[in-house]
Amino acid sequence: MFDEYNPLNKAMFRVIDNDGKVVNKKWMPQIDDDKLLKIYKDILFARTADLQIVSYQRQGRIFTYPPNYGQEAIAAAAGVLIRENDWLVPAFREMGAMLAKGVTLKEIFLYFMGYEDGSAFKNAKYTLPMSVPISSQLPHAAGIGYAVKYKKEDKVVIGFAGDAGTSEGDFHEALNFAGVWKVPVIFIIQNNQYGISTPVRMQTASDSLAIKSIAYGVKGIQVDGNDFFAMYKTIEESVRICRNGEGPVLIEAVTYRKGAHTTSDDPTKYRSKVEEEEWDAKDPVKRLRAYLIDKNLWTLEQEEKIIPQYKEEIDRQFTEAEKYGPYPAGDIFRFLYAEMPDDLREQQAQYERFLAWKSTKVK
Amino acid sequence: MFDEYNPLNKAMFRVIDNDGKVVNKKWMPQIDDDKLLKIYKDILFARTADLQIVSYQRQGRIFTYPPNYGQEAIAAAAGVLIRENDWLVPAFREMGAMLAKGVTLKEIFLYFMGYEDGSAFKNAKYTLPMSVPISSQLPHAAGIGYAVKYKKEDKVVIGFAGDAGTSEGDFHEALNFAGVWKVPVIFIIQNNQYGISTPVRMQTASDSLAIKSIAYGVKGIQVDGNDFFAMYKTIEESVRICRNGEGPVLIEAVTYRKGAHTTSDDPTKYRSKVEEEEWDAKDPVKRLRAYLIDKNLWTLEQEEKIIPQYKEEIDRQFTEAEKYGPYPAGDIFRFLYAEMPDDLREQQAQYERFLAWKSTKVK
Amino acid sequence: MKIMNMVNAINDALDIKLGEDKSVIVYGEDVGVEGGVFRVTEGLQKKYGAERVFDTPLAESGIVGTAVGMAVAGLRPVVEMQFCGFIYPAFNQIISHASRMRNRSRGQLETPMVIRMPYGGGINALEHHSESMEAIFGHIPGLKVVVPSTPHDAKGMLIAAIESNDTILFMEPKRIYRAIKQEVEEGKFSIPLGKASVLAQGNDVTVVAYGAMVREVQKAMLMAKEAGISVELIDLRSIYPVDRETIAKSVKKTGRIITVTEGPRTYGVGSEISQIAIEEAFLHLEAPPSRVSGYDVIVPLPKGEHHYMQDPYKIFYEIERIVKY
Amino acid sequence: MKIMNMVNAINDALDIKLGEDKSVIVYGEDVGVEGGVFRVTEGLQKKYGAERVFDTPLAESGIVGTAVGMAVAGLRPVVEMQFCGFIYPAFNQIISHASRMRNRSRGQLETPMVIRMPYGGGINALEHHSESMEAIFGHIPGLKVVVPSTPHDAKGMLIAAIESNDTILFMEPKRIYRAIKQEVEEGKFSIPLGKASVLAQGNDVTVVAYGAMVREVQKAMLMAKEAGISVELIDLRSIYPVDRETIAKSVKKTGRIITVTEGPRTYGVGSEISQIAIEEAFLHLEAPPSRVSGYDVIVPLPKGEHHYMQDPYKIFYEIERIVKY
Ligand SMILES: Cc1ncc(C[n+]2csc(CCOP(=O)(O)OP(=O)(O)O)c2C)c(N)n1
Ligand SMILES: Cc1ncc(C[n+]2csc(CCOP(=O)(O)OP(=O)(O)O)c2C)c(N)n1
Ligand SMILES: [Mg+2]
Ligand SMILES: [Mg+2]
Repeated sequence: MFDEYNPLNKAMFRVIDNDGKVVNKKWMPQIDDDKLLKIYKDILFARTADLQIVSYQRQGRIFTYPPNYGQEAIAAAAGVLIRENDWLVPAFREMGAMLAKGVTLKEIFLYFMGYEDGSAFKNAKYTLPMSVPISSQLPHAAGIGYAVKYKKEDKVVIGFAGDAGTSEGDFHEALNFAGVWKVPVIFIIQNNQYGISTPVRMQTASDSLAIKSIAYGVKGIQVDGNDFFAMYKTIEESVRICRNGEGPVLIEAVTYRKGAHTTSDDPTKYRSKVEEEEWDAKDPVKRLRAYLIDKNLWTLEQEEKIIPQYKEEIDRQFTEAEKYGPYPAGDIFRFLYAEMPDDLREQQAQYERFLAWKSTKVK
Repeated sequence: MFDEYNPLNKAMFRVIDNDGKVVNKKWMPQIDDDKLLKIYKDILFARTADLQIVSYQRQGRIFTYPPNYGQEAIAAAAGVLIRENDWLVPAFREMGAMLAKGVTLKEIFLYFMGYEDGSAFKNAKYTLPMSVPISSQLPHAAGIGYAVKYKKEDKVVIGFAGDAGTSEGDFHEALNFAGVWKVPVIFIIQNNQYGISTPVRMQTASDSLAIKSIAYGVKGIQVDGNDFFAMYKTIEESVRICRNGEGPVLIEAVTYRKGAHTTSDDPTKYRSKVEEEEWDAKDPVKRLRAYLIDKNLWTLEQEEKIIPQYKEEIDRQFTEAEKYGPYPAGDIFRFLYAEMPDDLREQQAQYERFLAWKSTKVK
Repeated sequence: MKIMNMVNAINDALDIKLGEDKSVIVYGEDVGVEGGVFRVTEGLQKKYGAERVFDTPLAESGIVGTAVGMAVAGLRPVVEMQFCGFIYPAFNQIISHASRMRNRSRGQLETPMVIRMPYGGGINALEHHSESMEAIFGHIPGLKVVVPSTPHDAKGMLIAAIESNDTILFMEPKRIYRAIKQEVEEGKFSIPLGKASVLAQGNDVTVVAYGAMVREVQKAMLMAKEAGISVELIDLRSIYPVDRETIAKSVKKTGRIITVTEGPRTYGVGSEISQIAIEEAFLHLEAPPSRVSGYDVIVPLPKGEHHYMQDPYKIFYEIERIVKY
Repeated sequence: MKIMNMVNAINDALDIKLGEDKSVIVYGEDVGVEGGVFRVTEGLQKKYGAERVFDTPLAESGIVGTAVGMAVAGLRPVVEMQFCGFIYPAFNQIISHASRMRNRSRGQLETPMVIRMPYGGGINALEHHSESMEAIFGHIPGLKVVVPSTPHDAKGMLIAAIESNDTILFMEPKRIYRAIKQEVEEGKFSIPLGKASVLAQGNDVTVVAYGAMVREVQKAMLMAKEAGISVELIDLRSIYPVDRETIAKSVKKTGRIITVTEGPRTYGVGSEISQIAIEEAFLHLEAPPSRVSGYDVIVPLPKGEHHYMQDPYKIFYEIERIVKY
């Protein structure tokens, strides 16, 4: 597959077309109907949650949020294939994969409400918090890959970044280290066409992002990221390659950020309605839905019935998160060090003395 | 040429063989005999100076020095082709190019004796000082390229780095910016097989360094860096490409550092005699000399006569540099800012008060 | 005169310099089409073209490194780092080149460049979007670091920064980007860099602040006034160089000094100001020079940020403590 | 006991930890086959194999960034930055991740890692090879920064650093890598990080120093003795956290304090130590807390370096000034 879709050939790997028809039987992955249905529902759930968060933000109930809308097939495919003991190294637009690893919606809510507790991931093993400084998480993925290989563990590492993320030095260094070390790391670049307002053609003059794999002697492929089956097959194959000791792999997943960069962003400033509509036709959920309906595995009626249930569930978790309560003063101090310096303890005490004084002034 | 020697084809560009015989007539550059002789003499001069500096260092007359020995054809070719108004952005192993730009041997001596004055380059226009932090100079080359293009100047920029330098994030960012901006910059990677003790195969898993050009959508080529004619032709062609607005270009010049990394380094710790001998056979000066002798442009007798003259001249300049005299205290303060802060002026005054006091204590 | 907030004022400064000097180039992430995530560069690409105002690949070291090259080659780049928390990939270019090229080349080369960036907390932002690490930049020889606290100063100081032949880190207190409106002179004027300004005369204690903290101190001063304490307020404006003279004069008068900063405490700006006070006015001191600062912790996410920030109460608490010392 | 210099002692500490703990991994530029440019890791690759002691591509951000990943995944990486002046490309990984992962994940993830690097001047080196920028690292919340001044301390502190679950920047004063030989305990022992040590008791003035400066102060103390001045010498050992208690106790006794550092002056370590002295012992002070430091300039190349460095005379000059104050 990686030979056939060698990035030098400039052919993007896809399995279904925009109407959900299989156009590439050879590489159609084998997935049970039940499992597929479950996957679709998870994607639907994630999309519903994502849209809901945006509306919570509009209501002033959370702070800035970067929507996943339009890119869900990528993180979903990773989520299905990543195992409990594999490592997930997210950027910040991979909700589906995080949920699959065991991160709770409530944690995600808490994080965007402004609690670090939302990054503790108490139920999700081997999952790093979201990483805000672009591509700085990729060297972590390479390092974890080294640890996995060194300890001879049967694990893979999946690390994410965006298209603009390929411009950072850390992308280069991470891929280069991973290539030299031959570690089991799958780097997935979500090419959603923009880094905030900057189109990908202004990030690089290279023919594709996948082709950058050549600079590191690693396998690379460009995939239709809005085609769930193509993403699934690519990651499945990548996992196999990694478990075989033939990793790392660089995957460029071509997609589109249908929403804003974050809730503070206004995409009308830098992209056209025409372009947005073009990409609407390639929506990943729509395509998978069409496939399922075609296969009589799903109906629009079912979907109409299930969405309100999801909304309710999401809202329940959100309201619970809203009751999370105040942020204890001590929490800003206690997690920095395994062994807390005396001086920091004293700073905390100072702050507490101040709070006591203040409480006598402000009623 | 860049098509024929596309790095994907894995063919290294060369024009003469190890015995100085032309093996690639098609790409043999046109150089007048006189000019060629002058070039050869300049290379000989640079090599003599380089070897001499190492022996000055042994005598404790300069500090650490990174020899050029074995790599001279590369900087020499750049030196011949770079014009007075073109920009040179060196790393620290490009003596030939620096001399060609008008940097004096005396300045080079002063620099390695420990005077910043050796980086002032008062006679060399458009030449940056040596850059010690690996590859950090490459973004400067890209930025200068932007300025050249913006001002519509008829100039090119030649920037250097080493093989290990391709691992740094700044290599990546510089090449990427240059590619996006399409600026007239020639990036020359002197692949001398080692970054201190680390062999190039431990720097990257890519097939070559030249192939990394693909990641930036720029032209790339792997050249025999010990073949003066190949280097000349490559740079000549690159200059043409850049002046045509089709730059940037990435050149991997394959060579060998015959000397130590610096005078503090002991290469026997990490490389074998056999390897060193293999590369001796490819020595760039030897090959060019063989060509010239074959063409009856040069004799060994001439060489034997001229070297002592060079040595004398080098020694004359060195002894002059040694008389450079004390380093004025004020010089550590005065060049940091165009507008010197009051506080810094006061620090200088403090220091002068201290010196006055000290002179009463130490006689 | 025209009513402006700081965003308008900075935009105006850029507009004026782009207008009068072809060598001025403005670039960074999303500064072109988008006009910057805070809209500071809004309209400039349209007015001056994409050759002079443009978006770059997402790579801070590349941005600063290419600016060093442009500056050496005769341009005057004004680059933006999108947030204080994202300048670190460029750290090597700043400390190894932007601040050194002049010294290294013995004055033969210059790097007339400005690195602009929003900094500071109080805007309910994600991690890395609220930092105030001016102290580490102030410690870099060869760099000048300045911070305006008003629209007027922002305009005048930015014009001065662009016209300076030195490398200037221009830190913009994003919390008050739009919070303060003021009459600002129209057309070109500049405010000399490196000079603090005394915003209020007082006798009991000197308070030194800059950026968004100035306003917090002004609020605390209302409480102080009620308590009968007369505060002299110095807006530092320049982190490096520090205006020792203004500090010395003030502390000699008041005998007491407090520095209010947002960044972490240890090795922060506060201790340097204290050191200057003791060097310049030891025998006049009636209380230990003191500081109100962030704690030695990561700026918390929004729900915890109030524990970290300097509020007027925290400042007043310290004013009272020091005056009663 | 065994006579060792600091290079031997550090090598010994690495050897001991590699020997007893499989999770310890040593890597960096040229640390494997070559054994490091200062031979600090000599012999370790041979002994422990290239999987545990190895050379990397030349990329500091990659080195520190991968170490963060390894540490999170249960290893204890000990990475080397070849020189103080080359840590800057890794600055983002240090300030954004190595020092934060624990806080960010609310203690769920830890980064038990050590970044070793030689620092400081006095060795006639090229540009960027002589820097002492500890103050900027001391200002980074979540990081611990330590500096040994003797072979014995180097060994004990490095073992403690490797065993710590925090991220430690371990700065090695390369000027005294081989200059001091000392009896060092054999086998494993560790010295708690964060504690200063009082190297000499005295009454007239406290001098705080660390790393290579300790020896310079000791030389100055001979002059002081001749002049009848009794100096208390504190080896700070930890830049962050600072041992306030030891400083407070000493300055309360002597009433005078001077900090001697190599780095640039403004926002340097000296002003923080002074601040601590005034916070802890204001009423005991008989002279302004003071500092002997580098100037706010780039460390000059060898021929000019003596103008920058702290020599015993410069230290004695300040001791005399402060004692006579
Ligand atoms: C080092 C750094 N610089 C700048 C930013 C600000 N920023 C946040 S997201 C973003 C664009 C990222 O684009 P891309 O990598 O394509 O990911 P996407 O947001 O499209 O998923 C920028 C510039 C940052 N977070 N980190
Ligand atoms: C950022 C940085 N890291 C480390 C060093 C130390 N160092 C100096 S030269 C060198 C190796 C450079 O190898 P290469 O790029 O191949 O150039 P060469 O010396 O072989 O010409 C290293 C690691 C440095 N100068 N800068
Ligand atoms: Mg994107
Ligand atoms: Mg090399």
